[in-house]
Amino acid sequence: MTIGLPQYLVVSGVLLALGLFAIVTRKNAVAILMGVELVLNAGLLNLVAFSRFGGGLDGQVFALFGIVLAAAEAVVALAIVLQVFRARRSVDASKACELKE
Amino acid sequence: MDLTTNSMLLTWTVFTPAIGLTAILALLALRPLLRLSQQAVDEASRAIGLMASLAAAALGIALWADFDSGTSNLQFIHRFVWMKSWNIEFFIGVDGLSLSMVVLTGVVFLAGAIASLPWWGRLDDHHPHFSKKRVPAYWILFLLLEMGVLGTFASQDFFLFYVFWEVMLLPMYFLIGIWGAPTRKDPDGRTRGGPYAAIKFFLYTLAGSVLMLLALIAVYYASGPATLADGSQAQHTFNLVHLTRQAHDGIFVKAGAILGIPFVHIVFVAMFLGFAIKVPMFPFHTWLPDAHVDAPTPISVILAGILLKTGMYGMFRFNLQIFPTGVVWAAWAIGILGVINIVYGAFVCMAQKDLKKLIAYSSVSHMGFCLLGLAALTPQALTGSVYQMISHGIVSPMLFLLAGVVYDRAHTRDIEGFGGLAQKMPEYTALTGFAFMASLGLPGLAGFVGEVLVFLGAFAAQDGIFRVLVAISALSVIVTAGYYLWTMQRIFLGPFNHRWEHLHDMNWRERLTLYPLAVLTVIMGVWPLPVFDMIRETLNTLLASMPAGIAG
Amino acid sequence: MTDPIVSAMVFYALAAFTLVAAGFVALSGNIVHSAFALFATLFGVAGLYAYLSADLLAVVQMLVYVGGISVLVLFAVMLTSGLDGPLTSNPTFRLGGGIVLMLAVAAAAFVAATAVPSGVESAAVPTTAAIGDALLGAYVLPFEVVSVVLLAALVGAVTLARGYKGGHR
Amino acid sequence: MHEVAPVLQDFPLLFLIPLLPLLGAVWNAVMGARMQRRFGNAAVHVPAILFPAGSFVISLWSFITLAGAPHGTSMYNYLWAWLPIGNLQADVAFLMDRLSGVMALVVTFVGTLIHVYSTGYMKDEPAYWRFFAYLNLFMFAMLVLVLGDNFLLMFVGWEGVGLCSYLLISFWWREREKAVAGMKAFVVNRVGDLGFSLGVFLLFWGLMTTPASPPASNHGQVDAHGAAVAAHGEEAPALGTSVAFREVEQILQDPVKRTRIVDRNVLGIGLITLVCLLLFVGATGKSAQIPLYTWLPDAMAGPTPVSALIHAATMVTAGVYMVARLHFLFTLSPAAMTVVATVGALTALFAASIGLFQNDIKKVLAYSTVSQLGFMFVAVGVGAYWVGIFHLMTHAFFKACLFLGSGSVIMGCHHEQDMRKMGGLKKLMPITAATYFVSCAAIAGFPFFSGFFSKDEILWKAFNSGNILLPGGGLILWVIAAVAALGTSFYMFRSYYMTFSGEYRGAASHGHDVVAKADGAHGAHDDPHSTDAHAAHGAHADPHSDPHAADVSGHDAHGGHGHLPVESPWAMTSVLAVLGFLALAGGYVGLPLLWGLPNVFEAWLEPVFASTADRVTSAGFGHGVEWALMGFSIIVAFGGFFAARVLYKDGRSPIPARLIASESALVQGTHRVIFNKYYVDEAYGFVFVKGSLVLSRALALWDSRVIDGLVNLAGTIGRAFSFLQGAIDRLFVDGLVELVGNVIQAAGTRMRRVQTGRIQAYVQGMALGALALVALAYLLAW
Repeated sequence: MTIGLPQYLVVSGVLLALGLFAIVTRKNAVAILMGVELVLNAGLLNLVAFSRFGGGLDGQVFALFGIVLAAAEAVVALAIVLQVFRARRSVDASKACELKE
Repeated sequence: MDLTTNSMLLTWTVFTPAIGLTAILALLALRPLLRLSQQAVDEASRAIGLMASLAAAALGIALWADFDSGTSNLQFIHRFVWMKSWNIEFFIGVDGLSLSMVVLTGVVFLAGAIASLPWWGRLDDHHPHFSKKRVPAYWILFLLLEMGVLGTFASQDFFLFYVFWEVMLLPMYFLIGIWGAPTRKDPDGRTRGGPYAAIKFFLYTLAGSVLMLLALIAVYYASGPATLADGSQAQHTFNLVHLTRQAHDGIFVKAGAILGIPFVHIVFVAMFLGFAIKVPMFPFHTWLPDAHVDAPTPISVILAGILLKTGMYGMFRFNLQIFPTGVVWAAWAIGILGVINIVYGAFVCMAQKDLKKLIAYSSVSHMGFCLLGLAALTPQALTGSVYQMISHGIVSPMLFLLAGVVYDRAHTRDIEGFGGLAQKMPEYTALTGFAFMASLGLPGLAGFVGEVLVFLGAFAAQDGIFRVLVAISALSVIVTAGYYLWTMQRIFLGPFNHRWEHLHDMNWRERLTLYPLAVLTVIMGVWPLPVFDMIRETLNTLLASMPAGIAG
Repeated sequence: MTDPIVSAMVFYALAAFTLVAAGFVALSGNIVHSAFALFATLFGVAGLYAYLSADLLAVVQMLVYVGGISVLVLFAVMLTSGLDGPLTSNPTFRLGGGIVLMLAVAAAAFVAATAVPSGVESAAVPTTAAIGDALLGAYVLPFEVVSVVLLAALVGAVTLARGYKGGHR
Repeated sequence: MHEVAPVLQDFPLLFLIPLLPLLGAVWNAVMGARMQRRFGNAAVHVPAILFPAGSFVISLWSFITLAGAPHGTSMYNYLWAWLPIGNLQADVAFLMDRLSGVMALVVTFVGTLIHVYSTGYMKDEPAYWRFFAYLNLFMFAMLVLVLGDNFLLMFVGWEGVGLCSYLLISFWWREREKAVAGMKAFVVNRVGDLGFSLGVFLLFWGLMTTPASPPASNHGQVDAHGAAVAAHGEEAPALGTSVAFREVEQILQDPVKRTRIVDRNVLGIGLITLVCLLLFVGATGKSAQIPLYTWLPDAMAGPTPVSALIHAATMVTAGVYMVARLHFLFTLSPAAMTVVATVGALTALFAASIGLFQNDIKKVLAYSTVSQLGFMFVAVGVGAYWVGIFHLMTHAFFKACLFLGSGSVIMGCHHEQDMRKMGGLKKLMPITAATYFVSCAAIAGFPFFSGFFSKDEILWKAFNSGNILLPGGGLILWVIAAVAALGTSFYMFRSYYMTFSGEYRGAASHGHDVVAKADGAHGAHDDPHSTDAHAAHGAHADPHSDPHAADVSGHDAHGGHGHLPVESPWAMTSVLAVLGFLALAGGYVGLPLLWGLPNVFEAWLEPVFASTADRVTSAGFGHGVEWALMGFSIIVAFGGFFAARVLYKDGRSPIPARLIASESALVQGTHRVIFNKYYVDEAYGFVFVKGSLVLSRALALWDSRVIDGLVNLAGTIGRAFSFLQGAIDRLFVDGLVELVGNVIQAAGTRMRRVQTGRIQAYVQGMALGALALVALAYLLAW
């Protein structure tokens, strides 16, 4: 049974599910960022899979850009987390909820 | 008949008060600059006001001097397009009827102006005399009123007439409201006083002028094409001369019925009611006594002397000139209401306790003659009606000034409260007696000419009912004599009421207004010819426009 | 060309490896375990790229993600979790909601996957040159913009990390 | 009947006759007070007498030129057009024909005399100047009335004299009842004037609308309202429209026009008759006939010269002059003439009956004036116009003399007017007594006195008249007039004897206070209705009554000294003498034809009434009957004289007192009724005065409550409506808006809880949202 596009999509879907799960349920801010990474990778995987199956190279170029942006995003996010950590001595996301109503 | 501007004299007459007005305003504006004291400003505004009304009166006489009484078409025309989009022109001109009213306005306003001067020091402080209160404002409104009235009589454009009609209304409200009597509760608990009367007067007349506005618009849209002052062609017109010509060609008869009622009838009634309130005619007269009782003396002089005439003038100029068939159709109604005015007014006078209210109701009665004269539509009746307007315009100011004389001194107008005043104020008694005689129509004085002509004309009217109406209204001659002499008796004759020990006879300001009016009354009673010449041509043309068989 | 069965077997192995690692990232109670699991997941994904013959991408994935970001995350974990107690500071909460969400998304993925028509597989051709051309040809503008973004992120991260002169407010 | 075309000869000075008194009035009105203060009475009465005297001279001059002019000419003086409108041409023009000539002479002559008299009578009156100003004004008005050329100008004089009588009656206005009397006179006159003006209007309208030429085609019937139905085509030329007497007379002389107007009737009555009746109503108002006579007795409140001038000689005769002037109208309608004559006769009798019992000397004279005027109206009623005017002239003389005599008596007795407090003045005031007696003789009709000639002629003309529609023609009139004549002579001599004979009963001297007081007391408690006896049986009986004096005279003191009445100053007595002489000799101007002597007066007035002489028919009685009647009237005169003499001379006979005191209810009742003037005054007062007051009060109340109420109601309704609208606005419209606001706010607060601040919750939300979108897209696509 040849490996077609659906298989890749399933993989990225599961990856996406796990990433979301991590974001939603993790208390630790860094864990949330990890979840974000997973979701991003799911997306890129999809891009590449589609570029492979029918799409031109665009998918891969986008994936490239995607990787770069993910890097930038991670850097900034971690800087913020560090600041939060420095300010509160903890990175518990559920505690940092002063901005509520 | 060409309607191009041919003289500015009339414009000067109408707008001289406006010049006086602006002079006072300028004075007020410059006051801080010139560092004038309040006293100086008062004196100056009185002087300006007096000068303006004197000028207006003089110009009025000048108008009469070179008025050509041989023709009935308009003279001293000043006409230019005012609002092009609505074909409204500033068109003023004078024919016999308007001129008589303009001259009368000049005279009465002059008398009113003199009567508004303070009392030369005889004023006691706990009764603040109206002529010392807010003087510049008083004179501004006074001159505005004069301009409004002169404009009303001079305007030959329906819209302009309506504008001046409203201009005339506004200052009157303030003059009665502010300078009138303070608000008080009369014996049966109803609030009366200057403000109440002013509001009642204003709303009442405004209701009337609303009706007139509707009629004005209806007429405009039913009118035919006409040329404007600048030569351009207009679809409709407000111009009175054109409207009259078109009316006589039957344009309004062909106009569509409104609400199922023929056009002529409904517009006629609307306009008539607007004017009837001002006359005042029977059911709409209750504002007059209140307005007179609570207005200051010069204002009730002007109110009785002139403003009542604007109503009648309106009926002659609009109802009779544009809708002659309307007058014929409503002749019975006007006649009967006129007679009710006469007899009802006379009887109600008999029961009045307040001198000014009595004179007010007597005005209602005397204006009834004008209505009867208008309804009868014969040359004598119409001339009598106009003459009654003029003679009443001279006699009633005299009466109100006289009422003012006693009010300024005794601060009460209750007839029963006086008694034997002749002992203290002989000259005042003589003059009041003279005025009463003139008002009750003693032959040889002004009142009689109007009355006898109306009676004679109405008696000779085509329709039999007028003979009955004259017989009934002649009854008022007796009742009028009754209430005037009874008043004379209660106030002046009989034993002296020592409460009035402090009263003193007339001072120069009062004599200055009363004696000229008295002389005028005698002249108008004995030698009415010049006034007849003035109004003869106009009335002939009005009658000539009557449908066949009516002109008596 | 190698036998299709073998290639399928390779694919499945890669997929399973990646997903298990991802499962560790999401579900592990220990933050450090998660960090290392992240390493593995990223590594798996790079493999998949290779399988998809996207060779440049696989390499870049290895360089940027595995080399750079995961190390950075590790740093962050080490910096922030040492103080308040054991490294197990990775408690989960609202588990129920999360599982439901996961299952729903997974189901949606399955459905979407099956619905998508499998396009024809293009030839496994080295793509680096083509990507290079594309980067400096059609995609020159995004290329430049990305560089600006990177610079901004760099500067931002540095200022954030250094904190404020007067201490944090 | 020869047609006399009136020739107008211009006499430019004619307008001075009325103008001079006017100047006098104005002069005194303006300058009088000052002149009196500075120069005393003379400065006032000199101009006041000169001006009327001047107008007397001019009227005499005009009278003489008139006499010289051919028949039918009249002096004319046109001043200016007063009311020239349409076909009405009333202008200010004076005309003196023979009739108005006589009237002008009488007015100016008697007037001037009375002015002279007043200088004495009003000597110590503070408002001396005002009195003379009013008198001059009255002369002006009367002369305008007499010389007026048309109805309207006459009407000016007509009301002018009404005004002056008002001013003069309430001259002493300080007393309330004198002022009220003046007012009553004016208002009652005004009622008469109303009738007069309506008559003028009706005539003017009648002339204007009656087609002159008989209509050609149709029946030419004039419908009930008198509207000319005649020619449907062009308006038929009317009879002509004028208010001038001579023009109307000329119109009515044309037989065709006359028939057109005569057979025209309005409201069922003949037009001419209605006009005449209305004009006669004016006459009754002015000349105090039934029913409008009530003002004259009250007019006695004025000073006596006023009563003499206005209420005896001049003003009250205006009605008679008017009827005479309009003889061309009255002769056209026998019905109107009958009414005039009968009203005159009835008034004569009615007034005479009241006069019998009056105690106030001026009231007696007032009722006698009303009665004599009744006689004049009988004369003009039966068409004997010149007799009416003749009696008017002679009456002017002797009545003025009587009034002035009573004036000097009153002044003598210190303003006492009650005859019961006088008596015995013959000795104290000889001249007044003499002139009074002569005048009484004249009015009673003693032969060879002026009254005899004029009154006897009236009786004869009444008896012999053919115009009267009453059954038996003039007979009834004659009977009534004869009885009235008897009454006249009785009450006149009663007043003479009560005043001049016997002892002076006045509160004369201080010395005899006791008697005076007793006497005064006696007088005081005697209220009016118990003092006079009255002959119970019927009007015809020889009425004699007992003066109150009788029972007192017995023990009266011998006339005390001190303030006894003294003869009046020469100014007054000289006038009395002149008038007395005229009362005696005035009659010789109009001697009866019976005696074959030339009747100057009738000849003088004949041309004026020539145009209608043919319509005045006589019953055709011969000279024999005339002699008999003359004899009868002499008997009547002396009968009245002797009866009065017996009963009242020196207060001797007890009959009057006994009759008054008699118990019989009938006598008491009738006496009280007659003494109180048949309660006519009270009836008028109640019906008209009170009635109009009640009506006016009701109307005033209705006006202020209902009509004003409606206006205020409109105001309150407006306010209520606007309040209602305000409430609606506040509750509904506003309410809705607030509702919306509240809903949103509530929703907002609930939504707020979603912002938990936890990032994962947001991500979860987003994920779910995305998931939902995918599902939706899938579903839609599927």
